[in-house]
Amino acid sequence: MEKRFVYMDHAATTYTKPEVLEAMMPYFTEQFGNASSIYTFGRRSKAAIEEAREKVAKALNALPDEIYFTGGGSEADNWAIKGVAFANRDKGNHIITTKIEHHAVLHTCEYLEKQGFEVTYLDVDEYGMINLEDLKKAITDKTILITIMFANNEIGTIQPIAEIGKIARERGIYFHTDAVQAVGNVNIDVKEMNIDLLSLAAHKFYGPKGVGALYIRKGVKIDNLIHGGGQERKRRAGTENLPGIVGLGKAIELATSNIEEHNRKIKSMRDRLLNGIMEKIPYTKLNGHPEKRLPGNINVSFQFIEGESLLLLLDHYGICASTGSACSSGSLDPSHVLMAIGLPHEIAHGSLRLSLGDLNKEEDVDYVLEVLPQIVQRLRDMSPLYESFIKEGGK
Amino acid sequence: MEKRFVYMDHAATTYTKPEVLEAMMPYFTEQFGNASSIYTFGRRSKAAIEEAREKVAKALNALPDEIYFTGGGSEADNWAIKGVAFANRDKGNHIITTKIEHHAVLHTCEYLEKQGFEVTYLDVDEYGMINLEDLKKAITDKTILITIMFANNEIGTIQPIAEIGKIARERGIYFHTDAVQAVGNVNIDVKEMNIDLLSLAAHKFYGPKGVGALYIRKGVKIDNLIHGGGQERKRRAGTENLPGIVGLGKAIELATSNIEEHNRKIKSMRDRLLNGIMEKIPYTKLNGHPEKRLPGNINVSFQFIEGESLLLLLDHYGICASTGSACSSGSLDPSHVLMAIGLPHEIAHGSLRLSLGDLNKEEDVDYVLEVLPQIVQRLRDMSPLYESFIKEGGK
Amino acid sequence: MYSDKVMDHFMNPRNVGEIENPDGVGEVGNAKCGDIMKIYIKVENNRIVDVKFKTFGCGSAIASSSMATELIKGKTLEEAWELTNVAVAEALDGLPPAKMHCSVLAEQAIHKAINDYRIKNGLEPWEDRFTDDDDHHHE
Amino acid sequence: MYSDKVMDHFMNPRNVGEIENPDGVGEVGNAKCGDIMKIYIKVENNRIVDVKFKTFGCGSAIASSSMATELIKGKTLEEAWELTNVAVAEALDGLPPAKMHCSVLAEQAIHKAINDYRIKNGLEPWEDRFTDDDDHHHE
Ligand SMILES: Cc1ncc(COP(=O)(O)O)c(C=O)c1O
Ligand SMILES: Cc1ncc(COP(=O)(O)O)c(C=O)c1O
Repeated sequence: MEKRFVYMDHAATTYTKPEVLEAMMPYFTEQFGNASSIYTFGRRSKAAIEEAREKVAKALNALPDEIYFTGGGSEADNWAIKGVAFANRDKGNHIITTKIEHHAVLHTCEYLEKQGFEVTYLDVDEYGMINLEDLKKAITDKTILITIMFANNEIGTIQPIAEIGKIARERGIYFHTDAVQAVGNVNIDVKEMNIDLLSLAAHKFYGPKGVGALYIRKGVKIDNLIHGGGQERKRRAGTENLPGIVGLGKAIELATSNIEEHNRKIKSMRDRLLNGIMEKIPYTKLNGHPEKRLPGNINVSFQFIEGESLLLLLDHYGICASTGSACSSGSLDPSHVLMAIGLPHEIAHGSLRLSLGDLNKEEDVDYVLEVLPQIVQRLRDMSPLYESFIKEGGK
Repeated sequence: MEKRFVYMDHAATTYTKPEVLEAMMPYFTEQFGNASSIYTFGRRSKAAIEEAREKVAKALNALPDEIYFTGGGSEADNWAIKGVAFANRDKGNHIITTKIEHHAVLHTCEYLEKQGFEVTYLDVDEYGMINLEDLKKAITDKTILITIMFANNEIGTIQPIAEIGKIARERGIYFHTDAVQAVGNVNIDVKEMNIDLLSLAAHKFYGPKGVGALYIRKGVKIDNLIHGGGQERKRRAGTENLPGIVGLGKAIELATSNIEEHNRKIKSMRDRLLNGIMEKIPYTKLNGHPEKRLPGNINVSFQFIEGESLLLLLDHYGICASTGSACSSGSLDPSHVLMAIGLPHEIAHGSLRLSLGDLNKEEDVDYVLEVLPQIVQRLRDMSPLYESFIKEGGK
Repeated sequence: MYSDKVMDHFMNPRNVGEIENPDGVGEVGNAKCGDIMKIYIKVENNRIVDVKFKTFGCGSAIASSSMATELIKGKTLEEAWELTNVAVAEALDGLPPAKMHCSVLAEQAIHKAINDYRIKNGLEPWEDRFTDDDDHHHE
Repeated sequence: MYSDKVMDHFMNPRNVGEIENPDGVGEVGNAKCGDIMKIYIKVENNRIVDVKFKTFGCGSAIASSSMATELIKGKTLEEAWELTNVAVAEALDGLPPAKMHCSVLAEQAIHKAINDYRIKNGLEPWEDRFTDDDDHHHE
């Protein structure tokens, strides 16, 4: 078996596609003019930004004037949530979210709690799905914002966004969705789904790092997060990240131009890998929803072993992956998402996320199916938990 | 006279130098791994970021652990000011700044006023200099932050930063300086100058747009601005802008490696251009400090004409420049900086900023000296103000 | 930002200059706001036989002056009076929203020049649809 | 992140396994926190003649087990008892701060195994410098 480099961490970040980088290139050293300047050289930069804005709008079925570029997904989440919270404080101080949001949402909500807001963190079921009845019950006359992620970054579960949007719209409550993991993997229509605000980040769909966008429906009352110059129609200050924005535009165009075909390919590799893992490795559990999940996402827990050591061994074989184990992040507790779907600590510690994407080939699947079972067995052979389990007759 | 392309708007933004872009290139499509991941491929990205951090630290005489990367200069300003204000509210609610700050500082201060903070906006003299006695007098026992820009983006005036730092340190008040225009043009030593926080943006010193940094002295109490993941030692969430950060590191290394030599060259072109303008064009006033100014900055006001039309004509001749006229920004009032140094509205409307930098050659100076006097005369010939002035005998 | 028409009239403004002994002069705007427009007319048989302008202001102020003077040249005073700022802006293929006030200035300057002529000739000045808001011509 | 020594002991752990009929066994940690370390010793003439371990945990937990077992092999019980977590970490060319607790686990597991041997042999157990804080071994 020859050692390969297998990147199965697309959910963490993707490479910037050569076509995207090519589109960006003129805007570094040549067409670098400030988009706010009135001379021709600046207006050309402006035109490039507006073209990118149109592409983002098209991908979401929004209007170009509803798209605001940011420095990334986290900034977009922070802006949406803090911006709406502070601008609508006179209407109420209650926010509804879930227990499985990304930290960019969760920590923002926790910060708002310190500022006098009240936050309901909805439970999810064993698959990571929220319950719409729970959501309805959580709404009070002080609720000003519902923020629920489109698709989960760890377990891949996709929420019933259109239904949530409908509930929010009927009650006159703003609905923000963190779609950082969804763009390019799921069809998104902000109008049809009644989404008021939506965050995205280019580096999750083969665009560059350090640039994202926030969709803000026309009419939504929101404060600025970054004050200063009049860029982004006076809503997000700072000299525009011209090449980054152009890259985001190109990347979203590519990523949303043929979602079905793209997903079919990724999903077929993913399913073969998942089935192979479940077949070859006993005492393995799939985390997340069996069907309503991102096409490239696998999240499994291997009993009796710990995730960080698994990642290190995978790395030794050239495989890039991720885990929800605490030991990998240096924190005390395993992933809040795995806890929220009810996994016991030791099962959460043994989790592995493989996220497939455009860098993967069928050979990668073969390779992982060859390497992973050996590695898991090797760690189990070292594990006192496995020893007891076997001694007790593998109950 | 052959038409040239002459870029004299380096203070607005610079091109990304080819060496900088080259340093960034591997981090888009090849070495794109997430810097927070534990596999080798991610750790290499981490190492590249830490190398950039060391370069920034070295340029400022700070420690690497005191450097935090951001999405630009405006974000750094917002973070420094809001972060210190909210984290130290128990100590006081008073902030001191100046009337000539960039909007990223001014509008942030205005926002804080709405949140119950009190802000003193110091006056400046006709050259744009603050008065240290005014500063001392403005300090109260509620003062928690002094934020004064290192060098002004419009008129180029450089403040007595070390003296301000000394005053602030003696009184135990945090001192932030917006050094977005200063980096690469002025020697900066945060330790010697007693600077507690300092903002910078890569695209002002031949690095990429969309990335900046905030220096936060060890021990400074500051809240986060962007909450979320544990990046940047838990202080600035968001997947790191890997190529951007690498570019910033390379750019600051280049820009600060030979400031004296670089400035001598830029300054000599600038002085020749300025002297030529003053000689050839009557009724012209230099704005800003005659000596204590950025090496590439020229800011002049031409009586009887308006800046936007001047820019359009310059653009016609391929010259990129900037003005403090209201008409260029679409706002009612001319630049707050020109107002603060006491210019009457009509003189402020007739201002022109030429900011020289590495894209300029001596031929550019010749060209501007040929074109500009003609253009100014052409506009004056159209101006009813000039007409009256001449009729009244050119008093 | 600006249409080609605006740029053409800015780069090659028509009717720039003064008229010696004009029959009417109208000056509006002020230096504080960044625009002053001064229009000179020569009137024969109730018709504007010559018109010149001088303008201190931005590109669209100059283009609006140029276009407005073109549009009233050869017209009767009544016809010239009917020229609205919107017509000036349309003739320029549009102006950015923040610059519409420039076309308003042009209309006002023409009205002022015509009324100046009327007053000089002992006629009642016509009533302007704008109140005299020179100091606040920006919207 | 990890030193080459840590990676070597993680990739090629020494003394992995069980001892049939061990003279002493020590198990510390718990699955909730993500680390369990189990050490088996064979004692002859007050000397550790064989030692094996099984570990559920991260890379540094496995490397610490491997290094610690190497360091006590062939040592007297008194010598083995003196092995501190810092010595284990140093022998590994250091551990990341967040991972120092893994070396603590190794020290504790050895102490537990030695005391298990002492108790089985009717001897007084030695006193550990740690209180029994298995549930909170993370710092
Ligand atoms: C003095 C000063 N501060 C702050 C900024 C804001 O930086 P950025 O536009 O990169 O956010 C600028 C430039 O625009 C500036 O010149
Ligand atoms: C669901 C989700 N939200 C938000 C983010 C934050 O995006 P960024 O790291 O680009 O700021 C991420 C990725 O890190 C994510 O997966």
